Amino acid sequence: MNKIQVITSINHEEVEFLCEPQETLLDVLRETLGRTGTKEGCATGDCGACSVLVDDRLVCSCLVLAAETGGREITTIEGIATEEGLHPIQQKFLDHAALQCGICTPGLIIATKSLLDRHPDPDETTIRYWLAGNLCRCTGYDKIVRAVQDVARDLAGPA
Amino acid sequence: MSESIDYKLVGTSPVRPDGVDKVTGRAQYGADLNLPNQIHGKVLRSPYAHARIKRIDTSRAMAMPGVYAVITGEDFPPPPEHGDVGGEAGGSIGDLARVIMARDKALYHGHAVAAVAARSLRIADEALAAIEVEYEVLEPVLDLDAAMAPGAPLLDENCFTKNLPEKTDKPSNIAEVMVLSRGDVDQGFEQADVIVEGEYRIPMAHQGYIEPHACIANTNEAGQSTVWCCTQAHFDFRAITAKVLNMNVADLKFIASEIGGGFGGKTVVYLEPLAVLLSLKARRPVKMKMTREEVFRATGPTSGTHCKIKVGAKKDGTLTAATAWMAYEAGAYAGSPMGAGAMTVFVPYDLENFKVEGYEVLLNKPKVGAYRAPGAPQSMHAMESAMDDLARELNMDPLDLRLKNAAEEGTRAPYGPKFPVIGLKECLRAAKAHPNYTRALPEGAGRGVAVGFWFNFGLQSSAEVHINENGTVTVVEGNPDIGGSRASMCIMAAETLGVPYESVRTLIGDTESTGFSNSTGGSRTTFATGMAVVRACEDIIAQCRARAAVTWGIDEDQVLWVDGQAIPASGVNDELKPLSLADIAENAAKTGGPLLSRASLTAKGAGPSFSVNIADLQVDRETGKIDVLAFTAIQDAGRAIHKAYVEGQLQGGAAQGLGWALNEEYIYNADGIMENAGFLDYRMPVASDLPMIDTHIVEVPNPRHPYGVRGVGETPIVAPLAATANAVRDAIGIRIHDLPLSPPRVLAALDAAGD
Amino acid sequence: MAHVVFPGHLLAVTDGEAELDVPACNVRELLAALEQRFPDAGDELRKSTIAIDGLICQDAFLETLRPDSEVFFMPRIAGG
Amino acid sequence: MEAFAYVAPSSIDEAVAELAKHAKKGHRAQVLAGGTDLLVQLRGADIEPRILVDIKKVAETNRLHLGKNEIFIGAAIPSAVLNENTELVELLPGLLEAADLIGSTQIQGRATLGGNLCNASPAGDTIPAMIAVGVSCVIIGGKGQREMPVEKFVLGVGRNALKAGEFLVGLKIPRPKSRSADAYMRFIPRTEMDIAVAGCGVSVTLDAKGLCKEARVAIGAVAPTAILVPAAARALIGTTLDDAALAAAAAACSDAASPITDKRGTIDFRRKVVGVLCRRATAIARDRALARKALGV
Repeated sequence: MNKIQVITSINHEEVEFLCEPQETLLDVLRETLGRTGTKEGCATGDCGACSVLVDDRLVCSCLVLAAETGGREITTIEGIATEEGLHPIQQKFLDHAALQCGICTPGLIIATKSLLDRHPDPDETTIRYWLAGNLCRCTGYDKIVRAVQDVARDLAGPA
Repeated sequence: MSESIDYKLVGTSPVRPDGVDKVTGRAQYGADLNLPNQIHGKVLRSPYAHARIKRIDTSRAMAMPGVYAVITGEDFPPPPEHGDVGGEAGGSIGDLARVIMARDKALYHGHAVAAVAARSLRIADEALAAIEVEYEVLEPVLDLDAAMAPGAPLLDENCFTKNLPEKTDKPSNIAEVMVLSRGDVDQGFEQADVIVEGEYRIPMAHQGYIEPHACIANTNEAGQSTVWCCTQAHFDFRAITAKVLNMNVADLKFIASEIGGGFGGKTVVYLEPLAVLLSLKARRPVKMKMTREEVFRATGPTSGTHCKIKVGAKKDGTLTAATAWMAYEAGAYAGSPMGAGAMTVFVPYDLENFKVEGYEVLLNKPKVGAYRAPGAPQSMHAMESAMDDLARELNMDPLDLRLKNAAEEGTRAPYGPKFPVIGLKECLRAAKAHPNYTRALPEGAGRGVAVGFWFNFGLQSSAEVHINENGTVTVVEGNPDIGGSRASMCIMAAETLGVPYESVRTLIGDTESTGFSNSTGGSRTTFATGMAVVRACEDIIAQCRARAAVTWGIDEDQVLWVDGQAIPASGVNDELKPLSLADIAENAAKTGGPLLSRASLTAKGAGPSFSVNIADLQVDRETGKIDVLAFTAIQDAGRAIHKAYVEGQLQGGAAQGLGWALNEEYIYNADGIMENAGFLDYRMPVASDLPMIDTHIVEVPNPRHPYGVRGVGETPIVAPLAATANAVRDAIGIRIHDLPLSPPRVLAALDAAGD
Repeated sequence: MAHVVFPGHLLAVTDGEAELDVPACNVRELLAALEQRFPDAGDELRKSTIAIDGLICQDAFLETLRPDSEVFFMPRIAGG
Repeated sequence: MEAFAYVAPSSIDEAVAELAKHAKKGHRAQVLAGGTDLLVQLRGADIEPRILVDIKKVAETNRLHLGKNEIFIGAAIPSAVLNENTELVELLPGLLEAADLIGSTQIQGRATLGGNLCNASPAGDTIPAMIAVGVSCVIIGGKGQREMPVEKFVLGVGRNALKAGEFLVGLKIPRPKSRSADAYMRFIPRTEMDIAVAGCGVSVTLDAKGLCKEARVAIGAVAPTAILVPAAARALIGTTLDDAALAAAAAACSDAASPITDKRGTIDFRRKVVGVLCRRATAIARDRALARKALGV
């Protein structure tokens, strides 16, 4: 097997790995690099559990070849919190009980970050359509949407 | 009814103790563990829905470099002849053994016929392709009518219908019949002023948990195996794996990973015995995970059904008689929720005359598994639709019609016993009083209501409570946390002990490190395991009072436990300074050693839980597409321990019920191959499909639980089916009997009505 | 003396008897008495969920029965 | 060919050379742009090894140019990037709506117009929208560059006009004339994440009085390929795009459809709904064109 060497950056840290040409970024994150915070729900781009940011663009890591990621900046769920603690999105998901089983949560948090980076003050419809690619089977989305609204309110600061 | 009690923590919504790991990606789910030297297992699945397996040749696969083990049905001990699957999933262990690995017949497309373990997934796939299977393809039986018809091809020549009045020696695809009746229905219908009838069909539907099944088994040369897996029931998984492989339970250790959803679907064993056996042969850890497609094709969805309902009532709305005929798809092997369907169909109502006839039918589809309130959504969809039709005929408010006939404490349930304290009328009144019930609808929109129900369960639970040396509390129990149950356990422990929520942590023990518990299912965890936790905490309090008594040198009965500390009974020994849990723990070495307690029980008296749902929706008359405008879930929780997670259960169940009502279904082609085995075409609701889901928690406490818990997980999925169908009826004036209410079906109904 | 009621699906193993009174102080005694009377029924009865005076028990055995207790045998129920 | 390989040429010449090399050897080479269809195929139905030629590093496939007379959209530009270009969205709202409908936000970040077109699914959302606005495909191969209209490019289910060694570099679109506008609508059972059960792209140009002087109507998911429906256009031209004209165009679309019954919809349903979509999309295109007319653009 002709393995390909890739040097990329994951959560602002240079990472080097070998991959097969048809391996996906999800495969490499989970199996080669042990970053299992990114989840696999379908491997066909239909559930969003494997959402990551590639150069700040929201994508399903199951639909990105690992070989394509050389020189890119990849953000995974493991890179969302900082030394100061949880990211506000993570905290609001907890405060609002916006997760039950939690398997979709990493993908939803990444997707929410991408949403708020682009639309800091989204209305409910914008939130729901932005997150439509992230399936959650436990919550009915209600508390997730409320958590996102609450983060947005906080980011907007006191009126 | 019950006096209001001021709890400090019960009914609040603190952050769950396992939360940070779940929002940072640290929490380990079924597929997240990798072991040194591990290899990968994959399953070869039948390409036919019905076929005799004539020969399997694994020699080419076994000879491939990188392949460590290949197994087929021949590598398993004969399926056990006796015994049922305990508690949850239903069916016999022998049949489950055949689901895990087909023996002489493949009974559905996707049925496991062989498995391999190899160095990489790619090699495993190549090895699967190298296994030669010779099939004799048989005609598949794919729907209830065909399966029940005389002369239908038989799935099992040794299946003789159970519970017939006369024993039969003619094999049949009808595995079981069941009749429930009371009174005289003919006479009851004679007394009726109005009679409505309907015939309803619902296709098979899947739980749709986002995490595919996954496990890793590490079996040593002595045949001892450690299995890590995502499961709702690691103790039950251990038991089944032991029976299917004829192993000693003591040689199996099951560790429950975090679990990415189950809804009943992860009470059933599929991969674990394969992984244990492959690992034994390969002498390496074997990891197995299903693809999403395998989850759809080869795990246990819930029954497709066919129900016929007839209900009669007097002009004032009093029900006089009702009959139901229902057939439930069991899939390839017996064991379906038909019994629960039959028991729940008329359960909300005080009915003097009724008859329910139920059939459980084998066909060439996967063996059904448990899915949230198994059996009830289908049968209650039929009855609650008929009740809506009846209310229209009688020109009565649909909630008033239900209130008029609603069961209450002392009403005889259709399944026999009298109801204990229940909250159906409270839910109906709450619905009537809810602003969402009277809010004006947009032009052309419709509103529907329906009632839901589940028995709720008890079963066995164990719990231990350890007091750490600084007075913090560790609760250990054996129920995988699927939706925040650790937080509920912490609340109940902290409330009972009188300590802050933050000082309690709850762990889920593996099968070697804590006592037996049945599954996280049937809405039993907060009820039964919670009861064990409370009892163990009460034992800790008793111990603390004894420790305080010896510390102070006074009698134990002179010590009270108030707000998390031992205090002397009032009036005497007032000079003694209260001893907190931390004080007692710190001094434990001198007063008898570490503080720990445990409780184990078979919980009785789970409280039945009723719900009422209100659905508002709009129908696009040109395309048949339904837009859900508002949804209100009202349910009797007994007592909500963690309020937000109770609301979450109501909202999640509503979303699943709406999905089932609107678009979800197993679509089969003529060969018995599911055509939509993926999230693209098995259309579960996405965020933009749903509105906010309003909840209203009714609390009629269950006297059998220390905090009044009934259990809340099952009931929420029941009412949305009929509430949606009734709202469509309201919006377009047409009763559509079958689900899902997908756009082509709705548009066809509109066209047929000449719209 | 408990009043015992069998649902329709059990009548095949109870010789068609739907209701009867059985002298028993607890479920263990009740099951033993029923098994003696209906030798084919033992397995089915022991697998059943039992409701005693409205209280549903999945694994009933030691529960005490009052002289006027009502005992219903129900199919075992699955749960999600 | 024994194994997979991945190459990412950085120029058109390199890409052409790469494709030519494999074509000559008879090896299977497949062009990778967004990969949202290709990677799913690699996991499922089509697992045979091949050479994956990633064209995203070729500058021309990423070029977006809004010229005076012509717009060029590189074949590898993700839909999300296109939709962030407000000028483009204003010029071709229908085409961009179609691009915006392909999958989730995640898919948007990868999926390209070029990929949607080359994948040649009967239900590809952007194809009817492209036909409606008269898109030409810019194809490059060993023998140089050629162009052809989209409606000729798609040959059948999953089949396109690319020859071995060729790839799609980009799309050329005539800049919409004054008082013109386009619209695209599709039908799916949910609000997102589904494949179109029927789709309709429309573009109209009004004259100074507000009469429709040019129109193109294309429908998708109701035939083996997306098709242009000249009869629908004829029903619109010369009218004020009033209800009667819209109804006539809708009927023409229903007539032109030759759908199948499958897991996503029935023949009857698709035939009816494609007419409804035509009517609704035409009304949107008309209103947009009227708004432009009012603004004098």
